[in-house]
Amino acid sequence: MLTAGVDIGAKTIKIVIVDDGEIKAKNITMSGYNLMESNAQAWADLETHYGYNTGDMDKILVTGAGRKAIKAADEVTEAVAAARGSFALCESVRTVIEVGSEEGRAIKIDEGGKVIDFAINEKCASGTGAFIEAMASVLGVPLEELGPMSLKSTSCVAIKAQCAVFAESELVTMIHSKIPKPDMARAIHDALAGRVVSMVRWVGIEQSVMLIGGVSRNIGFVKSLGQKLECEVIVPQDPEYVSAYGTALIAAGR
Amino acid sequence: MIKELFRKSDVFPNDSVTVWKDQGKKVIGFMCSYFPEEVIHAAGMLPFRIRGGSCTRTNCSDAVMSNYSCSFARSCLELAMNGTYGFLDGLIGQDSCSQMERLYDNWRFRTRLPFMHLLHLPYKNSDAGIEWYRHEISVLIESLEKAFQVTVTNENLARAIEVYNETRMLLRSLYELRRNENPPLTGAQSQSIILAATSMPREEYNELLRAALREIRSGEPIRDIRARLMVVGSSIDDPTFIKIIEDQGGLVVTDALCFGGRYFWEPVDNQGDPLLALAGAYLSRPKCPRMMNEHIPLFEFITDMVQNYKVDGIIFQKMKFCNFWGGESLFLEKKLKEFRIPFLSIEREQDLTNAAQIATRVEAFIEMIEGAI
Amino acid sequence: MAEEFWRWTESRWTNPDLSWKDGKILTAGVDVGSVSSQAVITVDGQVYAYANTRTEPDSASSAIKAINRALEDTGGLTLANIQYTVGTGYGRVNVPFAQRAITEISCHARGANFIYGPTIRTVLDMGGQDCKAIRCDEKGKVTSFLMNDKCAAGTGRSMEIFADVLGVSINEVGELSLQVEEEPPPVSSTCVVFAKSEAIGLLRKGWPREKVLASYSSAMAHRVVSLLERIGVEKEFGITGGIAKNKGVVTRLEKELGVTALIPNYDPQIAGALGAAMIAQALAEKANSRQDSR
Amino acid sequence: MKEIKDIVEYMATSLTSIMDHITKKYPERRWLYEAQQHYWVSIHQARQMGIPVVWHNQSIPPELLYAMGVVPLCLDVLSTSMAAFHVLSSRYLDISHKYVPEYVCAVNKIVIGVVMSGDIPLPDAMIYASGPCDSARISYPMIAETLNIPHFSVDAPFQDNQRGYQYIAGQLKEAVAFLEEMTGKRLDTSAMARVIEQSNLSYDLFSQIAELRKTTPCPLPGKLLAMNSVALGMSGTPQLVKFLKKQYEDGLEKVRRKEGCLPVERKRVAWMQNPVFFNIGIVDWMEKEFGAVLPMDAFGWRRAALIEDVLDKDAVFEGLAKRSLMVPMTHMGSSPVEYWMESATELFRDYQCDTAIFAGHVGCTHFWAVGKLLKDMIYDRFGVTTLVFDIDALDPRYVGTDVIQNRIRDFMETIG
Ligand SMILES: Nc1ncnc2c1ncn2[C@@H]1O[C@H](COP(=O)(O)OP(=O)(O)O)[C@@H](O)[C@H]1O
Ligand SMILES: Nc1ncnc2c1ncn2[C@@H]1O[C@H](COP(=O)(O)OP(=O)(O)O)[C@@H](O)[C@H]1O
Ligand code: SF4
Ligand code: SF4
Ligand code: SF4
Repeated sequence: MLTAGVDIGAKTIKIVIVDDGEIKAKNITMSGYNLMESNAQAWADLETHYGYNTGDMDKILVTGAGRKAIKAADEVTEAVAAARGSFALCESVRTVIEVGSEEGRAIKIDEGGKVIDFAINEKCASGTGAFIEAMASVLGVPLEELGPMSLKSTSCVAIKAQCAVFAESELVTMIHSKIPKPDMARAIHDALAGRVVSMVRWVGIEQSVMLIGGVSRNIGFVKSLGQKLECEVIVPQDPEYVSAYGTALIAAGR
Repeated sequence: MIKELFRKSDVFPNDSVTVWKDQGKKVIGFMCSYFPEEVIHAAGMLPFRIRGGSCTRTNCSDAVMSNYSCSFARSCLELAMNGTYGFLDGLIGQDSCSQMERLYDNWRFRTRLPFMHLLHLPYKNSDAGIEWYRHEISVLIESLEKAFQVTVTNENLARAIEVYNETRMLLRSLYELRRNENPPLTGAQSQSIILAATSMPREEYNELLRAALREIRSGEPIRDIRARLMVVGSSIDDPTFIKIIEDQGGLVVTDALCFGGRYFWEPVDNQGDPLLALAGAYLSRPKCPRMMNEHIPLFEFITDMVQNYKVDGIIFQKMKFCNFWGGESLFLEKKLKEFRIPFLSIEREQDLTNAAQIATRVEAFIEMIEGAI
Repeated sequence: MAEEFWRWTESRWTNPDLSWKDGKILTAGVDVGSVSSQAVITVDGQVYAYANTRTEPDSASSAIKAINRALEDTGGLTLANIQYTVGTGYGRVNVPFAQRAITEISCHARGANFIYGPTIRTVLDMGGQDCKAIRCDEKGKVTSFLMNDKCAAGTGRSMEIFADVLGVSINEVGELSLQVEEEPPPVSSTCVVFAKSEAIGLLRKGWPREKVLASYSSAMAHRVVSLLERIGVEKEFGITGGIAKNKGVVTRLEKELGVTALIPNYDPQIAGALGAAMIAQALAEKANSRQDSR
Repeated sequence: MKEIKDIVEYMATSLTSIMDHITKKYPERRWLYEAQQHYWVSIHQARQMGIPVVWHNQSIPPELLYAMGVVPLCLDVLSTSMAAFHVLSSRYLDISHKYVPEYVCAVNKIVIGVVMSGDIPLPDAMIYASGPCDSARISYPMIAETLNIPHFSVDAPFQDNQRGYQYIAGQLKEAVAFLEEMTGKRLDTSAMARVIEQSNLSYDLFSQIAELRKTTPCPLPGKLLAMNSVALGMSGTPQLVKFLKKQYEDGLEKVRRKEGCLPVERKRVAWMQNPVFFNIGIVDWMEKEFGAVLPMDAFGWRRAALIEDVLDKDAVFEGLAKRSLMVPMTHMGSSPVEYWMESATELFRDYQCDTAIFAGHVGCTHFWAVGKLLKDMIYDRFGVTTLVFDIDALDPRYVGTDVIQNRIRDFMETIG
């Protein structure tokens, strides 16, 4: 049975196609200004690269913040999708942390993979990928380099502000006082990790902990988060696809 | 000596507390300037006022108390949760404000101390209220006696009042020095000295303070003061805030803060029933907006200060989510305008994340007072 | 990004009717803001030249860039000829060649007094990162002020981000935002970091550009109106800072407030630097008289 | 918007026209609004007839004022009722921000906006007690001092015992003396007895309604829980008794027929905090959308608090003191957290709730501060996850109905 999971994120659209639980194809596209169009584009890409089109699918399900825009398909909530995907990747997972561009989410799941609690941060930029992006541009460092750079940090400085706007001015002050860039990069990741951990504490931290979403591509953040949580954080291979994968599995009735 | 006092205020528990504990004696935490510390002293224990100090990261307490709580309360809880307050043998909670009450709730549920007691503080200063508070204090004494196998006698209480009255007198003379045209100490220094009072054995403190006063008197007076300022508002338990103000060229010469002038202003009448004296004196002490019927006296306390200390401008700071001081704005700001004293109203948080903005405002405020340019 | 729509144009100007060589006292004011940096040079209290430039990552070099632009085309005027310089704005302490730093609040009041005339009593400064409501007297001295507490929400920076996402030049956002038949509800988010996604979100809803801008401008206007109401608006009322040039925000603000803003005689964006130069003039005079009396 | 000169008049006319409309279209729903209409109309008329008006807050039992022959206006009822009129509430909230920070509770901010704008005639006197929270404790004295209204404050520490009641009772007596002086009215025993009898009836009905609501399926809709908050201003009036009696009879009838208020009841929701005052219809939506009823909320009225001897002055005052502490917000908010926990426990134990929602009002910083304790307790004891999110119960501009609905829907789809 061929099914597809579509995750319409604020920044990117992710599609995963599975056949009896096995991943057959995946694609990531920018969400753009028109979600319907971008979604169509994503499918066109899938067709070119893998030869699948929507008509081949036995079932398509959507999730993600923009899911309401794709009117044709049935939906699952983000927390359910993320939990399903994470659990399928690793059955010992009890806490899933998802950090995307504009949302952060902490999900607690039981031994059966069922969601028992979740918390979201969608209002404050300081708990999301957008925070890192904004700070990276203040530093004048490309986003992809910020993580590796922070690993070179030798001393610990802290951004105190929770609000991204204040954080920005703190960073400017740091630049003026010639703090080394790696230390500032680390401070940025620590700040985000601090916010994320507060959110995770709401649902409680139970091991194993898995981190998913695009921001888990940032190794600097992963390190800071692990230190703050005082435990190991599992990052799967394609962290941004986990929710789409979970959605595809749900579509397959798995 | 004065350096010694700064040190005692800066770290906690400081060495005096450690020495005290090493002697096998007990330390009891309390939460509000309306708490009659004499009672703990009379029981042979050390009262220690809870504060958040320079605690800036509140990751644990944010999660349990939420972002809608006053960050002073959150910082205190953080320190409780991370073990900093492990040296306490007991804690006395008070409904001084609901954030403090909830701090006590969270504390009880998360890290139990051997002795925990909630003391109800009247919201009104009246005869009935004093009678009520007297009873509350006597109940507290009973449970202290039971829990720690001690007896609190009237003599002990009278003795404690005497010791504390001495502090009050000494601190008054410290404030007296700040009235000078060129005071010999800054507002930040003065606050450190008061903070030390709430965190070490009182006899030792009085001695240090007496010596420090001599030092201060012979010290170098501060010149080039751009403006004489007064700070009012929510509790400030760390001199950093005052320092930010003074770094802009103003000198804080007095305040109406509960870790400041309001802490010690009036002595306790040491005659007759000590419990009644304590209840009466504490309830009538310089006002906090939590007292429902004392907003006018609070305003008068401030204006008296303005006159006696030749204050040029008032800095009215409100901790975010502090309802009492935030709400007080309605009346106080109107009255201050009528009184024609310049004031600057600012919102802040414990971690002073907006320090740079505060500094700009204060600087502009000083420029406004100077008016010369 | 191919085109950067938010980039408002830098400018400079020299007063053709004045010659610096005849002047007794030459002073300068430099305003290093979060978004823009201006330098104004005055000759005996008259505006002689100014420059309006974008702020660089470093405050000191922004200040130098601004003053150098102002010194261009002046027939040999150099920094050495300038007797007194006042720095202002958020980088004020980092202006290397300034004798003194004065806050933007005092400077904007003073500058507005010059730009709008001594009758002005309420000044609203709306810039890149914050806004301030100032009450002042006939000499341009501050009598009270309020700043918005946090958040670049409803400030110039977010407006730039909107312009960028929508592909509208910043000079035109104001006009365009007024081309709606009905006012849409104001946007709700207040965080500059989310400004971009806010704009994208509205576009995804199918809103035309003018509607998105209208929604944002009215949110901005509403926020400053509440700031103004808290301090109390006394006539006459004038606006300074870059947003003063944004008609969409100004019109909405006037409507909600029920007061018409004064028309500026100079570029309102230079008010801070201009005020700083005026204060520099006063300070220089004071210093000179002190020297004379000795 | 039309100029408003007198907000009381506005409320009175609005409710009258709502009533006219309902009488024509849905006469069977008249009873829902009758009590409210009567409340506002009588305050409005009092002014014209020269009867003294006394403002009070929710922790002063209005019985006392009715018995004195003055007309009470409960300021908290003013703001919670006005929350339904969004243009008005927004306007007064904006005005209040000129005077106090935004984090002060909107219940109090709306009142501050109204009084500072001068859109309400000032009362002859004002009395307030220290419940339920800091925001109220500061706002009411501030209003009185700022506007020079003769006022009396009652210290009401939360001590749920004889000594506590007596302390409050003593002050309520002082308050009466103060009011007698200010209004020229007297408190006479027989008037008092009549009012207390009425209030006994309504408290009794509250407890019986609460009993009925334990039934599965739940006989009464959730919206009524929110509407019951008029009791803050109307306890002691026959109108309140009538309103509650009708509720009780409807409920009883349903229970007899073994019917619920919904065709199919799928979920029983424990609502942990204030109703969404700006749109109490949100619970209707929940009922329709998910078959989810609200048997009871943690702030609900359910204790009888009867005063046995209505002629014994001391007993009456003590009973009123008790009632002051029993007002839901005070009972859960001025007290140690165990009281809120106990109230929540009842929802799961006695009302068989299976879903928990804490739509925390941002003004209630003191509930937020123990929200996590409550959530953990509910999970540990009942295995139920609580949905937690922030709203301003009186200001739809903070988060609107759509956002609240999305939160609830996501939760129902994820956990439910
Ligand atoms: N290689 C990378 N290095 C650092 N950060 C990355 C990288 N790739 C993606 N990100 C971050 O991930 C975010 C996008 O995450 P994603 O889960 O795709 O978002 P959404 O689901 O909201 O569309 C971006 O905001 C960016 O910060
Ligand atoms: N020509 C223009 N038309 C409309 N808006 C403008 C124009 N020029 C600048 N702005 C706005 O003014 C803002 C900068 O204001 P400014 O007062 O210079 O800020 P600051 O002093 O804080 O650096 C810009 O972010 C932009 O939104
Ligand atoms: S501000 Fe008032 S209530 Fe708060 S701790 Fe100080 S004295 Fe107590
Ligand atoms: S600052 Fe205000 S809210 Fe915070 S603890 Fe003190 S009195 Fe309470
Ligand atoms: S208890 Fe909550 S809703 Fe009630 S008045 Fe206080 S803050 Fe407002």
